[in-house]
Amino acid sequence: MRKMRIFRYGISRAVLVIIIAIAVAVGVVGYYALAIREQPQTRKTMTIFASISEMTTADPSTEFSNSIRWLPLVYETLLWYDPIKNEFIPALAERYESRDDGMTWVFYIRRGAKFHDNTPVTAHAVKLSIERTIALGQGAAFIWAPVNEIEVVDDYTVVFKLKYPAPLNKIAASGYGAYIFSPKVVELAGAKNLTDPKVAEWLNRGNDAGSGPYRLIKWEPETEVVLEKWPEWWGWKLPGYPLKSDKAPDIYILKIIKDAVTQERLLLAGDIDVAQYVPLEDLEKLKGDPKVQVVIKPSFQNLLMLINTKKPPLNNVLVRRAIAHAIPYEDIVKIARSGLARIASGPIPHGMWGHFDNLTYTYDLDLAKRLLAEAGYPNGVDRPLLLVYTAGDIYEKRTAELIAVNLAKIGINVEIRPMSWEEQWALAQRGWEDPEAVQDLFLFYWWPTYITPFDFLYNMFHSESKAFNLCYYENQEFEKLIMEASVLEGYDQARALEMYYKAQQILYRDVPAVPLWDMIYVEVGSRKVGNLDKAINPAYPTAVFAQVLSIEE
Amino acid sequence: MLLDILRLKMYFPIRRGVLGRVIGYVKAVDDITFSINSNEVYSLVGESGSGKSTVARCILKLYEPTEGRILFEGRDVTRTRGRELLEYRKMVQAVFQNPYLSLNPRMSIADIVAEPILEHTGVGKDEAYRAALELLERVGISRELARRYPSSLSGGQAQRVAIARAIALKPKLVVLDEPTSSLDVSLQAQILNLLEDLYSEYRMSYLLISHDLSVVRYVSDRVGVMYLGKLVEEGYTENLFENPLHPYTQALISSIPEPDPAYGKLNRRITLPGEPPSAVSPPPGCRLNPRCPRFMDLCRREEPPVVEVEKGHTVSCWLYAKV
Amino acid sequence: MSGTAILAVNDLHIDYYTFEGVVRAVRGVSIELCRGESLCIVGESGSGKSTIGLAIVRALPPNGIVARGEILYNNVDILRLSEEEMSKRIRGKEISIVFQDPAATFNPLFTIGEVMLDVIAAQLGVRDRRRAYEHGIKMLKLVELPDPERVMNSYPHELSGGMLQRAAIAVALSANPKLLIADEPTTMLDVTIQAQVLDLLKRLRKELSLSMIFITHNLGVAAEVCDRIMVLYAGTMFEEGYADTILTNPIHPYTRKLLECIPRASRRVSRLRYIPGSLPDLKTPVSGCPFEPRCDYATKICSVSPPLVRVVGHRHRVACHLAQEKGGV
Amino acid sequence: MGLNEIASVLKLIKSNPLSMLGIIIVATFIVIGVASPYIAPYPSDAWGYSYNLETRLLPPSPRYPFGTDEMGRDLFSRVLLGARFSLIIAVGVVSIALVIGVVVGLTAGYMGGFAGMVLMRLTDMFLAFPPLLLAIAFAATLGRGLFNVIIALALSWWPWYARLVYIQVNSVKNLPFIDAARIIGLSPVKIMFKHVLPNSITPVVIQAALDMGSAVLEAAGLSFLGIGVPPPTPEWGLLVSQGWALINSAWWLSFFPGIAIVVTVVGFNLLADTFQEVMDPRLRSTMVMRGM
Amino acid sequence: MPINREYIIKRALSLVFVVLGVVVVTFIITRVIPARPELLWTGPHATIEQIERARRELHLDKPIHVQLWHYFVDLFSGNWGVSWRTKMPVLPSILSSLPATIELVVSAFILATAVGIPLGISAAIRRGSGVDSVVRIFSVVGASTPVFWLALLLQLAFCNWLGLLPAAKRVDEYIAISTGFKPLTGFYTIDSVVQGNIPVLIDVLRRMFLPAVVLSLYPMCLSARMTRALTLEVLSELHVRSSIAWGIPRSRVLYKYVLRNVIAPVVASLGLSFGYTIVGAFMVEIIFVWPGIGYYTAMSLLSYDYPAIIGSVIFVAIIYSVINTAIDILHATIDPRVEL
Repeated sequence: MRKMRIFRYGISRAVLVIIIAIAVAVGVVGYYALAIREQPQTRKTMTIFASISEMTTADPSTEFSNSIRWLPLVYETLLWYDPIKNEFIPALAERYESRDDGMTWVFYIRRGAKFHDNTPVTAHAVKLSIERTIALGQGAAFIWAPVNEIEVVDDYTVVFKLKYPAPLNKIAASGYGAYIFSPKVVELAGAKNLTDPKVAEWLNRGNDAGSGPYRLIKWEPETEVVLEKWPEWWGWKLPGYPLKSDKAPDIYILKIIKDAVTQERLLLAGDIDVAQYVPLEDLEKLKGDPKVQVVIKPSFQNLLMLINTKKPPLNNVLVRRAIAHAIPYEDIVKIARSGLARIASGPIPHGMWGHFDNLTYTYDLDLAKRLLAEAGYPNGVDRPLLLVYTAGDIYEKRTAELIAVNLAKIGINVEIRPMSWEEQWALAQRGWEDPEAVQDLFLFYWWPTYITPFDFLYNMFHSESKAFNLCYYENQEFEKLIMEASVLEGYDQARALEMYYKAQQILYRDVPAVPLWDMIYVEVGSRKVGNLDKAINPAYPTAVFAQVLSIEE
Repeated sequence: MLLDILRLKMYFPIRRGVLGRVIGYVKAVDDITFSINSNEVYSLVGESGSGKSTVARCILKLYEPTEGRILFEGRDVTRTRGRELLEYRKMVQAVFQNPYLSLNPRMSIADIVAEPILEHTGVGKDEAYRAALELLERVGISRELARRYPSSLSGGQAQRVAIARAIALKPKLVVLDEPTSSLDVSLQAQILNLLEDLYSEYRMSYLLISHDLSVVRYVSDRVGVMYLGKLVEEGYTENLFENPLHPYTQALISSIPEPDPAYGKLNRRITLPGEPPSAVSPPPGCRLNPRCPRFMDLCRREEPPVVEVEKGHTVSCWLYAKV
Repeated sequence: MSGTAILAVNDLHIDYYTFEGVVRAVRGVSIELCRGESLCIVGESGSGKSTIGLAIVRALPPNGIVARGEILYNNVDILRLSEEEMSKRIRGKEISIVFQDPAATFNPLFTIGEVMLDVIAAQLGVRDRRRAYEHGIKMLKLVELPDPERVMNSYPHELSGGMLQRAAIAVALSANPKLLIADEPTTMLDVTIQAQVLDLLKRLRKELSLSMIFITHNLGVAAEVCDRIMVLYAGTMFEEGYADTILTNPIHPYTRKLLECIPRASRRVSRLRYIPGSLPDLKTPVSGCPFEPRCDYATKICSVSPPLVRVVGHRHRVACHLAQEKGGV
Repeated sequence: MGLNEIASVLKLIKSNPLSMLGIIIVATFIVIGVASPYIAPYPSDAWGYSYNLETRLLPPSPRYPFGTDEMGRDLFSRVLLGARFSLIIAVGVVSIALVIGVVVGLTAGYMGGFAGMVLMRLTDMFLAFPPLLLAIAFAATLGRGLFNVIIALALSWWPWYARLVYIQVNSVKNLPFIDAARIIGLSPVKIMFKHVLPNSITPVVIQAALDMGSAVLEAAGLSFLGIGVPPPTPEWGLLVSQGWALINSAWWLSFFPGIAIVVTVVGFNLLADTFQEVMDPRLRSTMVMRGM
Repeated sequence: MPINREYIIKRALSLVFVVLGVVVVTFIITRVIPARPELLWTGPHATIEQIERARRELHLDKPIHVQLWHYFVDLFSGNWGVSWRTKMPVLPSILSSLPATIELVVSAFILATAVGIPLGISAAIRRGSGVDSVVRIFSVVGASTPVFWLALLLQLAFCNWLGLLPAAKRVDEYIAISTGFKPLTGFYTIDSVVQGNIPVLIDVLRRMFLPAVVLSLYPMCLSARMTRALTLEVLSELHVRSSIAWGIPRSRVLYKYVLRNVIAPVVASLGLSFGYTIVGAFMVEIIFVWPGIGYYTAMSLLSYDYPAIIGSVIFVAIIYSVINTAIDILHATIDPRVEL
């Protein structure tokens, strides 16, 4: 008996040979890939910073988002502000004066400062820069709203005349909309004037017109931005200037790495030097790793739960108070942020001027149940409340789930719905006309454009701020208080503070929103990056002042 | 006359390109006239591509003819529709070559045979199925098989079911399109005998489409020979077989391999060289002219006329035309 | 066995392993073919006739297995040859084959020429493409193909069935085999084309002094091309003898019935005889004669023991229990 | 596919351990999908109704076979419940796509003509997109949600069935038994539903049933890309994607839901393999079955 | 090999129709299905004026056929909208990320066919053997594995636990900048070879290795599976037996005749595998921080950047159509039967 099978001999052997050949080839490539991990000689020092989000625009007048990660290195403002110490660091303005109860501000421009195109920084450039920002009216241009007129006294003196008193020193130190750039851009961009869109186009092609310690040399907003040290910067030569270091990196790269895990992995592998986001759960392990350092700094970003104050049953303040007392603040901070947040006390974050420590709600389910019963809901609320949050944000997601679990304990069912930001926002916008049709609860981050409590209180709780007051909260007394406080802030901070406190007490009582936690920023850097803690400033969130870093070879 | 086919033409357009432009026609049937009498077996013979099946499909109203008329019992049914078409359907049925493909594999054979009865007569379900079982028995399928599905039958049995379905409505004409060519000889004989019995029993007419001249000779009264869409010769079976006139008919008959050695040795074979040309661009004049052993100059120029050589025996060939 | 036998098949058994079970397609068939002779294997579908043809060139489908028997070609059992020897020494050069479906015999992606040149290169060792090409053209001319150059460069779908079958014959014969197996070569062709191909095969047989095994279901075709006929039923040989004897004076009841079934163009009968019943299922073993259920003459013994092959005349063998008793009726 | 084919499928399944494995996996998947809320060891963990500070991020252990997540919930329960969502998605997607596909394919295939051509051109337009890409576009437009995911996948999937039905109908509609039905005088609608549809639908339905594996896979892909089922649904793709955030320290969070996907899809694919071999007559005729 | 000019012209023509079809389908998706398309187009923090402007720019105030016309005009004039995530026009961003994706997908594809086809053949000719079983199981399991999950696991294993390969990125900036590497074409392998920059080449290959392997798995299994089935089918066809019976050596029949019969349909199916691969790249690129189209699209998806998503969808669909046309033409050169 004989089995007749086609291709019994020879042929399949040949196929095997092919497979083996391929396997060998793959193996050889693999071997080289694995074996040769040659580190070439670096001639320049370099720092790679991993950013979680891609860059937005490169136009300093209109940028209002992620490009803050590099703009303060390439462009300068008149002043820098340290909100922790509450003091100003001179930048392009060597000094300044406030006159007439904060109605007039004079800035003296630093002599010897020049732009990367080698034209000097003058009062004229300052005027033109700020006027362009105001004229374009985008991004953070609104910060200049108090300004009535900008006068150039001489090349190095510029005077701001205001419509009403305002803290122009803080405004001039804003992370957004306060950068000074070279008027030569008009010529370089081939534009008619500064507001010509060609200027923005020129900037977005990867050019810069700044005066800062670094120059932009590569601009790929979705993947990486490369900066190079500009040796002509005035700060390098100024002895004792706090915002510099002798060992600042020659090259500073912003690498966009979208997720925390990969950032952590690349950091540990030495592919990047600073990771802005790592999984918070891994932090303890990272703290123990001798190769890395963990820098923890407070931020002025907080998470609130905005309550729809116009939709029953939430229009009943007792129900809102019951909810506020049914939220496990401590657990949320531990689980959602692995402890890297502080339980909020009022809408103003810890560490900021205007923050008060006694505005935290207690987690007390019995109290919550009592309040709910008092409000007429002894058996809980009969319809599920809709809680929306931004899809993709794991901190919001965890917070939402924890809130839902606990509210269920007092008889309030919560339906959690992650939405894209624009869906969420478009939905919430309709609440002013039809509060019944929109969400009940809204997880909402806020951080200030420039450092003032007014920014928080006005935007989220003033009835004229239709875009962001998504509690649909209206309270005349509160509104009067904060409007007055904002004017006083320019010249009588003590009284302003008092009024801000009163305003916050009103919020505590009315519960239009429940402040949940104030974020603590974490940056993890390789050990060779020195001064990392000094390079971070909560007034310029997510930016690392690379000129302060000290690179150890 | 039961059925008259008058100057029937069936052209199929050939489409090309993205827009489906018509660039030519397959002239499958090109001007054919013949008729079938009541209680007569008429056969159309010819090789593949001769158009014999196309004629059958025109008669079965599966194709709409390009030109010409079909008269059934004197009525023009060429473009008939609706009610009238249903009436026509009742009277004209068919049996196809492959019995497995012509029976719906998802229906039991009782369902298959009962279907036309249910569709056309007002009888109830029970009666229709009773009739179907009787028909099945008539064609030699026992009742036990009635619940079976076609795939479990042998080829011969399946063809019997197809025949039962065709005669269920007691049609006047049954088109037999190569009814035995997918069967082995032993089964072929059974089916041919059955058809013959039914023929005399139901007093129908058959239109037999076949390429097998032995079968044709065995069953038919009259025969038409087709070549490349044309009817080249027509006559009574005996006349035609004994005295084939058209060179094509002669070649066809002489090409049949005969198992009888004595006959085979007597028979002088006439071989046609080459192969039939394409029906898209048939040769001018007589269509056989490129292959004809007795070809004349005239054949290339003009189409031959139809000549009646003896009673009922016509041929379309210049050899017999009186010029 | 006669010394002039070019091919002797002894007690061949072939099984197909199919999904439904083992099909015993050929059950103990013996063939003796003399040099220059042509033998027709006749049988209905499923009789195993094509399987025998494939087995002789050892080109059975992968699930077909020779269970028993020997195939002696010039007294060499080709079943014992290695694949390599078979390819080098036998196929194409000694034994070649033509199949039923000419369109499926050619690989659709290659021109006729490519196949032909490969056969010529492999079997005749002609590595020079020019010379091989010329040989190929010569072969195509031999089978009376018009315009052989065009045929050489044609893909199978560009040629008609008749032309393809001629081309297949040309390829099969291009390495000068001594034995040609023709497996229903004309079944798919029209009668006039069939006549041409039969004429061609007869002529080639004579000119090239080929031995031939011709497989067909058509007794008419068998009568025309063959010296001898073997009748096969359900994988079993029923009768074998000279064509004239078999056709005019058959002994086996099956052969006789078969001949009676056929409607003939040559004469008209009033009623056809037929064989009742149908072929047995080849998957189930049969103890007696496989024809027993359909045979009019069947006796008790027919259902019990298989009939032995008896010689009833000069090179005339019959496998029937009744054969001797009836004395060559 | 008649009784014979079903019988031979069963025969093949019995004889082939891989096919058997496929059946077991698919059956288990369906059972778990239906029963998971009742058999999950921690049902409230499964639904996300609870959290536990003490059991955060525990590695797999006898108590928590798949470990726990960052909310201290039992991953095993969540993966079990995930089967239910995968099952809902798979059944939903496939049945919606099948209905649309059959209607379009049957109409275009049997009616033909201008309407048929328009329908098939429409189908071709959808088929010009790579698989899943169209679903991504739909999902991005419709927004997140279980229902939207099903709709998005079904909308991108029906053309495949439409084409399959179309091809089947075309191969069936010219068979002699359809001619026979016309000769009997049946109306086109009757022919379509009594003769064409029953003879063209089986391979499509089987294909659809087997495609449920791909539906699970593609839904997981959408979830991973952030446009699928929203949290806290324990859908497998979503679990993998959320586990990614912690994979450096808690590998099990992504690993086990992924294994669940692989095993389920393997089950469906093994079955698909079996059916393919049985239904392709050419492969079947050469199938070597020894020892029968 | 026959090359049919008429066929090529016809295919090219039908490509135009396919592309038009793609555009129409995306039009339906983006402009007809959403209730207010302009909201999707402007994204978050949009002012009423911006939304109004978007409405005008998208011609949503006009009748639907005019909208379709403007949609066509905008697409073919390169105006694909502006990503609100990056505030950059969509088309240039996509084009600049094209080389990275091509480099990755092409290498994955080469890997897939170079391994998949021989695997399929060797399984088929040893049907029922151990090799066959291994190949079958591998191809089933491989085709059932979510590509993103595999990517995560391999990354975890090779980069985190074993530390053998880099975790992500296309090239190490330290190496690239210190050796003066300049991307010219955007294909880093080619660029590094042209510049003779061996360290960069090695780094690029090391970084490409894992994503390419992960991405190749699905098409590899698909082609192995298909090759196996086709080989079995072809081997059972009559022409294989006839070629052998006529005396052509078996090896020649396998490597010349059978192989071409197998390759032709496998080639024809490559388009579909390409479709899977490029969508798989969406997930693999985001995991390996590979700055290609997939990364761009996946990023856009994560932040619901609608103009960017739709732009990528159109672009990928067009590439897919072009590739499919090219593959059809390639197939026609192998198989002469492909009808006109």
